[in-house]
Amino acid sequence: MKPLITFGFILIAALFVAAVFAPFIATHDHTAINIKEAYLPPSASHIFGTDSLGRDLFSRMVYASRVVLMTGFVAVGIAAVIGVVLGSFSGYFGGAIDSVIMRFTDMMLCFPVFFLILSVVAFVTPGILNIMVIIGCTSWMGIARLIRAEVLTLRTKDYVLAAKALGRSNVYIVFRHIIPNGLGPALVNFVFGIAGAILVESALSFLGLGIQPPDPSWGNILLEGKSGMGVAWWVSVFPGLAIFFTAFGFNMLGEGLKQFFNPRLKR
Amino acid sequence: MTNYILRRLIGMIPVLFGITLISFFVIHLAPGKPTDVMTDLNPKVSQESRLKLAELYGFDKPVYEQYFVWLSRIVKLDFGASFLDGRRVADKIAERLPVTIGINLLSVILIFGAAIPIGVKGALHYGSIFDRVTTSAVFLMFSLPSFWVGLLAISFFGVQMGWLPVSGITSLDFASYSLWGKCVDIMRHLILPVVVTSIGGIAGISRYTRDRMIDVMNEDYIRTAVAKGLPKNKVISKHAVRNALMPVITIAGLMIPGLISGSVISETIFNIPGMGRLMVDAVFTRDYNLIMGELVIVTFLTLAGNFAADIVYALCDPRIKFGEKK
Amino acid sequence: MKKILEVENLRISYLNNGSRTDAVKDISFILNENEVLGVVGESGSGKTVTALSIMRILSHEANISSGRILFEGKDLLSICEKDMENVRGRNISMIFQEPFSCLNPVMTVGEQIGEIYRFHELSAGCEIKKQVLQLLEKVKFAMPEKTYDSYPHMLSGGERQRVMIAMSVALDPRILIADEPTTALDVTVQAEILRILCELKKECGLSMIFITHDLGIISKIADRVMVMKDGKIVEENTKSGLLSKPKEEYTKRLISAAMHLSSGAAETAGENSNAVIFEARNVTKSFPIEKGILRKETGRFYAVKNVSFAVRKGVTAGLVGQSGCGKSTLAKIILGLEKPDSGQILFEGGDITNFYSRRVRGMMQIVFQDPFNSLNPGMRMRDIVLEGTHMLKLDAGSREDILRDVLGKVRLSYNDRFKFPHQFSGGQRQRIAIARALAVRPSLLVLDEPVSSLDVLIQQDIIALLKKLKTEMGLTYLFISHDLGLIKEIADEVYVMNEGIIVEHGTVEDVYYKPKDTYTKKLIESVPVLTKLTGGK
Amino acid sequence: MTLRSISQRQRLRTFLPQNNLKIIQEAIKKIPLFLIIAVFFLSVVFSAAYAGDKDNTPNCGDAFVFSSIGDARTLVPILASDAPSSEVAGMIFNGLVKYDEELNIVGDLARSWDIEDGGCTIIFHLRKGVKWHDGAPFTAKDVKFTYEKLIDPEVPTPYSGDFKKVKTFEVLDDHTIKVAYDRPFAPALSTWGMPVMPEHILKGRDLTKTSFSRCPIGTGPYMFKKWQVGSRIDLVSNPDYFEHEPYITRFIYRVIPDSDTMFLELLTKNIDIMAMTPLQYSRLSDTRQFKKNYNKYKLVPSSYSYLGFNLSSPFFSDTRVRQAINHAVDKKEIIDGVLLGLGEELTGPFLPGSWAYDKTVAPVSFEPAKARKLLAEAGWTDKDADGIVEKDGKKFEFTILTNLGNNQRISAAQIIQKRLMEIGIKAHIRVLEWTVFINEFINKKKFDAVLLGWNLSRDPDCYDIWHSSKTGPGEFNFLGYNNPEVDLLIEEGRGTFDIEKRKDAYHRIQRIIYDDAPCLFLYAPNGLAAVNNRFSGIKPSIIGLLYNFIDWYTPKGGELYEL
Repeated sequence: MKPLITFGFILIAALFVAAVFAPFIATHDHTAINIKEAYLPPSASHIFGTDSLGRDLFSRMVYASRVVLMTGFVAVGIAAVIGVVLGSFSGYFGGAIDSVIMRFTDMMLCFPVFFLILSVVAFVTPGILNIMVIIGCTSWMGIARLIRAEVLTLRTKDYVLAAKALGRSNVYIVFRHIIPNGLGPALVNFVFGIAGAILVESALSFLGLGIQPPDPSWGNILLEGKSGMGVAWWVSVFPGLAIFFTAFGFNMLGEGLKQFFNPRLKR
Repeated sequence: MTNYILRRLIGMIPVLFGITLISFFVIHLAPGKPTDVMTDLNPKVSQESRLKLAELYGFDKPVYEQYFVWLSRIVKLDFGASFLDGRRVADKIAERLPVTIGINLLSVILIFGAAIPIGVKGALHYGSIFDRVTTSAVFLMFSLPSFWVGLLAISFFGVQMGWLPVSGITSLDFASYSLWGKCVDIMRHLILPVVVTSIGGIAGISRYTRDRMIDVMNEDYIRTAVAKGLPKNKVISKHAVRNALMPVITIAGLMIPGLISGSVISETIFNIPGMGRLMVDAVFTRDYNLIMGELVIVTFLTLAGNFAADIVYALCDPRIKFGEKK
Repeated sequence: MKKILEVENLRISYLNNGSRTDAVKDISFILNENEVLGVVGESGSGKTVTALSIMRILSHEANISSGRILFEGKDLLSICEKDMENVRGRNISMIFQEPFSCLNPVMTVGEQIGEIYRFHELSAGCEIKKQVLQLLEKVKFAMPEKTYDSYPHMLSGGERQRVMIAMSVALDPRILIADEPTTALDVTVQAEILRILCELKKECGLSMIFITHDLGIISKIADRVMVMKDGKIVEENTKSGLLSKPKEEYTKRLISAAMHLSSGAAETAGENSNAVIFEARNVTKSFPIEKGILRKETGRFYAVKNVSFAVRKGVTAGLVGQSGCGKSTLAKIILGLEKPDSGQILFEGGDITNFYSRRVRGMMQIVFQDPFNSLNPGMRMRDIVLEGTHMLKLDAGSREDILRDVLGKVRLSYNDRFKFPHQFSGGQRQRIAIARALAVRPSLLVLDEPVSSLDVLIQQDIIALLKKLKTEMGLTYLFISHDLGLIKEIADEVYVMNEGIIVEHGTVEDVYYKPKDTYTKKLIESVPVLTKLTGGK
Repeated sequence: MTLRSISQRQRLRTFLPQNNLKIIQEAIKKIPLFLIIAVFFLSVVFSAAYAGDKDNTPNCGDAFVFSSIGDARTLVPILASDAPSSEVAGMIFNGLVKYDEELNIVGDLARSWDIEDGGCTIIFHLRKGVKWHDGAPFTAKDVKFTYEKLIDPEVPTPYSGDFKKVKTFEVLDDHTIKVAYDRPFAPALSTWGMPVMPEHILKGRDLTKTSFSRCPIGTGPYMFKKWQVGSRIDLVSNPDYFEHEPYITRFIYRVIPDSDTMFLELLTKNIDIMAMTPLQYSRLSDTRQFKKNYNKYKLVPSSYSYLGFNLSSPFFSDTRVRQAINHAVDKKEIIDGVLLGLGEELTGPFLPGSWAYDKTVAPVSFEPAKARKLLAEAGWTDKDADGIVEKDGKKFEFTILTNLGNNQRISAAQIIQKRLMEIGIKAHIRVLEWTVFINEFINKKKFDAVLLGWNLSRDPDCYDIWHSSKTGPGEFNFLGYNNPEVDLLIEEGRGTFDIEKRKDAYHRIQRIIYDDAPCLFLYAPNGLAAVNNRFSGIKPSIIGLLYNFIDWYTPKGGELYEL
């Protein structure tokens, strides 16, 4: 599986480069509207062609990569933080705390999350930040359960008992022993989560609730290209491929990390 | 066994109650009420008649009071009427639920039917070309935005090739078909939506199965089985697969919320009158009764699904005693 | 004696992440009919790999570079998989070490055994059940009917090993390979299993390859012995020949270590009446058993019942008992990691049952059994050892001194301090755990089975180290183990524990030679003591 | 008229461009939607006049598959405030009067009418021998019942406003009705296009809960057959319809939520008619296969989009600033960019092509230089040369609000944003979900500028949008336009039946409003439709396509669906 993972890694690196150096990579000003150049096919001057308002698609895609990365990392970051904290505490302390947190997690798992996103996004102005927060707050349950399972096994490990015998406080133990060793699987879930968040954003954009123009995001560019598929295939093909390669890259990265943390898989 | 079931059922009630509480308040956060939507900026309807309408539907009362009114009705299984067209919420959902559940059941069958063999074979031939190809193919399917795939599929199969109908679940003269004709017609209509909805799910399940399989193959009892002289395929089918697939059942339980809420996108693209579409319209028109009705039903079915998954898991794994702490 | 199996210049190597290591370096040996070949060696000596290669069930990283295994004229390494399947179970069968994970958890015992008959198409449906029940009786199951329908997790370790044995002799194989079948079991259960194996050998005319690291067992049941080290055969001879006149140096050291452990020269410091440093008075600890809808308590499982004992300064107290007798729970209660239901705990006279002050906590430390679990894999050695020193409010300089001093005591090199646990061997890790305990200058050190998962020779080093430390730092030990020989060697007085109760207490002499309690008697008899054979004391 | 306009879901544009199948909530003024619909559906002006001309007698048969984005909510005509409900109800019911092809009001259920004492009373003479679909005779009692329901406060109908102006409503005999108003009310006649409901069925029943809404009984050319909620409604022709039996036997109303899927259904001939987007009309459908099966129609605009300024906001209270912005935005560019040229420029609040529109009002020229000069005059100069003009310390930076789901308006806003930047005005764009937009911003006047649109009905009376009395919360003059002269002209225009006087008043209104520029009139999109070419008898007119639907027929052998 080695080549696939390195391929995934390269994709992610490329995405980061594009996001960070967007102003240098973009060939045109991504906001410049020029009706005469609407729906130009990919050519030397416009690598990915132009969209319905004559804006250079390649530059918009490059700027959009910033939005996409932010959506992914912030959203899943929030989910990871909530998940790790709730998971560790419910796993470590057990008893009442554990059952309360777990009941709440089950409840959130049964919750038709897409509707929550839909309702909240529909009512709150659909800006980038709102979407990230909402996606984040509704996808932490997986990580919480994973961490709780990890912590339950870690809690019985001898080095935790030894630390207690050495008189170290519970908080020290959680942050020094439990969380560092529990982070491995959380990191794997984090990476898969990013791929998921990117797809959720593109789905929301389809319903018009994603990131709103004029801010570019692969989701809303793809949506714009959807109706012009017959005429301008490139407006929908390139963002679709971009979403695909990014999600694919993150999945491969996740697979690689998983093998790193669970050597038996590598066998 | 029975007291385990009882305990789980008792456990479900607070969860159901909790979800309805959260969603009721989340929805009421939003500005605008259904009456506004109906009489929106219509000069004919003066301001005071709009307020009267609000009273008629009880929107002027504080939110928690409305919640108790709603709760008292729900307990009597009366979901109330939709504000849009006055029809009973229960009827509206009853029309749409079978369609969504039907499609989602088919896609679950397709997902498990495709993902499990891929996962098992991938684990057995770990690192082989088959494993690499299927892993990347499966991730490819996971990463494709579904509405993009949907439209491409329709325009290719529906329009260029003309093999499959473009959208909807029945063709125009459906009524005049024979029973067999009707089944074939519905099947032809469902092929594309089911495939598109299940494409995303295959990746998750196959990866999960593959990891479980690899873990199980390293277990000692597999080595014992081989040492007993059992042929390789018997060892795999009787011992390995059975142990590896049990956790996959719980995954099926967790997929239900996504499925039942219906893939809004494929319902829009394939023009299928399903639960997802119903919810989207309800949210846009602030149809509180419909939103809450649908939430309660979706949550209930999800809880039932998880519960069933747990029961099946417990039946398969003798180590789990119902309720007793081992 | 007719030769039944012959192994010629077998060479096996393992390939993991690029590097190739030779597990077995060109070994050749033969197994005669109706003979028990004992294979002795430490972990990593290649004994298990050899056994697996005979059955050809090596994992696919291993590759057999050369050699032949001849059985009934066929080379087992070259015949096709189909034929090998017929050999396995029917001609050669094998039992393994870990009884807990060797049976498929989701299939009944009857099904797992019956499966053998079905696949070798030997008999029809109802016939199979009868045969399985017969087999279960053969391996001494009191109620075969009940065992037939029960699942593996319902059986004890010993019972599961007997099921394994039943499976292996189901088709009357000619050779049985046993890979440390009793190592994970308690002493009393161990004796029973060995008795069953001997009966089966006589009854079915089995020839056996018995792999173990315990020379005691070898002396009991083996006919010929083969000593292996680092993939080579060091020495091979008849049992009596090898044990009485070992030629190789390594064999001599193995024998002396085993003799030493089992007989144990009792250089106890004799009865002395130093002050009592730690005392427990009728301590009881129980765990709830929950059943029913709301998980209400339906009963309580008493791990420790009304235990009282005292530890005197400078005197090593030994606590002996089989697994599940509550000795680990007691250890945790002593260190305040578990709250007792009732009873008092006194330390240097003060009652600390409910409150362990920092000072008290610093005075008592613990060392655990499993070297892999007792160190945090993510921390460097230096931080692990100094983890306890936060209480002493020291500046950096004096912390380094403590580190240097303690590492010196446990003979670990100072410049390894930035390494991670996975870069150390099992023995070194246990030394790190000891260093961690010593860093806070404890007066009482509780050792919960500190060496039982280490090889014999390394056990020897650690025990010697502990003795030296005791005299040097005036430490008091509470040594907990299931190995009677070990306790005899290191402990001054002995407490014997069974199902939560201390059944006997006294000096090493009284308990070993004049045991009063019946349980202690049975315990001492079942230890395969090497002395009997070599005509020692 | 409601503001919903081409909003809510992408394009709520009715497939019948022009004023044909007008969306109910888009009906601008007094004229109830049904009058408009009735006119376009049922007027048989041509066939009646040339009764004799029966050369190729059209034969009955075939089915017509209609496509719409949304499903109907209720088929009780006076409750139907959404487009789909009114489209279907329009096929099942008749009003007293309707519009003919040249926009004249002609009789429907009413054979004729007399206007007396200066336009204050109208006497309708009802057609005899008309039967409801269940066979019961149609009488004046039904009209009285419908009128009473319309003004009944319990019934949440959006159309009660016009009927509240009626002073007295008398039934003289089974076939004559006398309606009296206290003042002459020009649009009054057109309000009686409201469909009449059967009194013998609905007497004493609660209209919001009655099952009638799911299976209506009307007098119209088509009878209700079946309704599969969310997917289709089946109607079948009414054999004894008082004009003549419609030639197309089955009318199927199909619901397809996504416009791209709808276009694919069109390509595979599963639907017979579709309202197309400019892209579909101009680019996607110029394939040989499409032309083989479909004819395309480009029709007169029925709505317009505008950039409205909050006249009480500090930025836009000065007329010169608004005129400067008018010069700075190139309307041609927006029409080409957003509508691919399929729309018309307009210089006033009336539909180009209607009699109330004054073509002589020339559009303002696109001159950024003049715009900057006007801004400077109004005190907005760029002192700190940061590219944005400011006045006494305050930067000219404002937000354009538009509603979710309307891509055309969002693109237009982005073009305007670019053009305004060139003259030093920084415009932000914010897109809001419809209900939030109306309640939190429009009603509470918390906005600088909005990009919205009006769907206008045939009668040009613009009292509700431009009259200064209509600036209360929830009313349409939310821009806060107040021009006494315009107020007078509006009252004059609606107070007389004489077309010439009304035309003169509206032309003067148009000139004044265009100069005041309370909003930028951006574009009036053309109606774009494609109809399967197997149907004959289609005559596109200013009023739309389906007004003579009952005369459409499929020549023998050309049917696509048997019965």
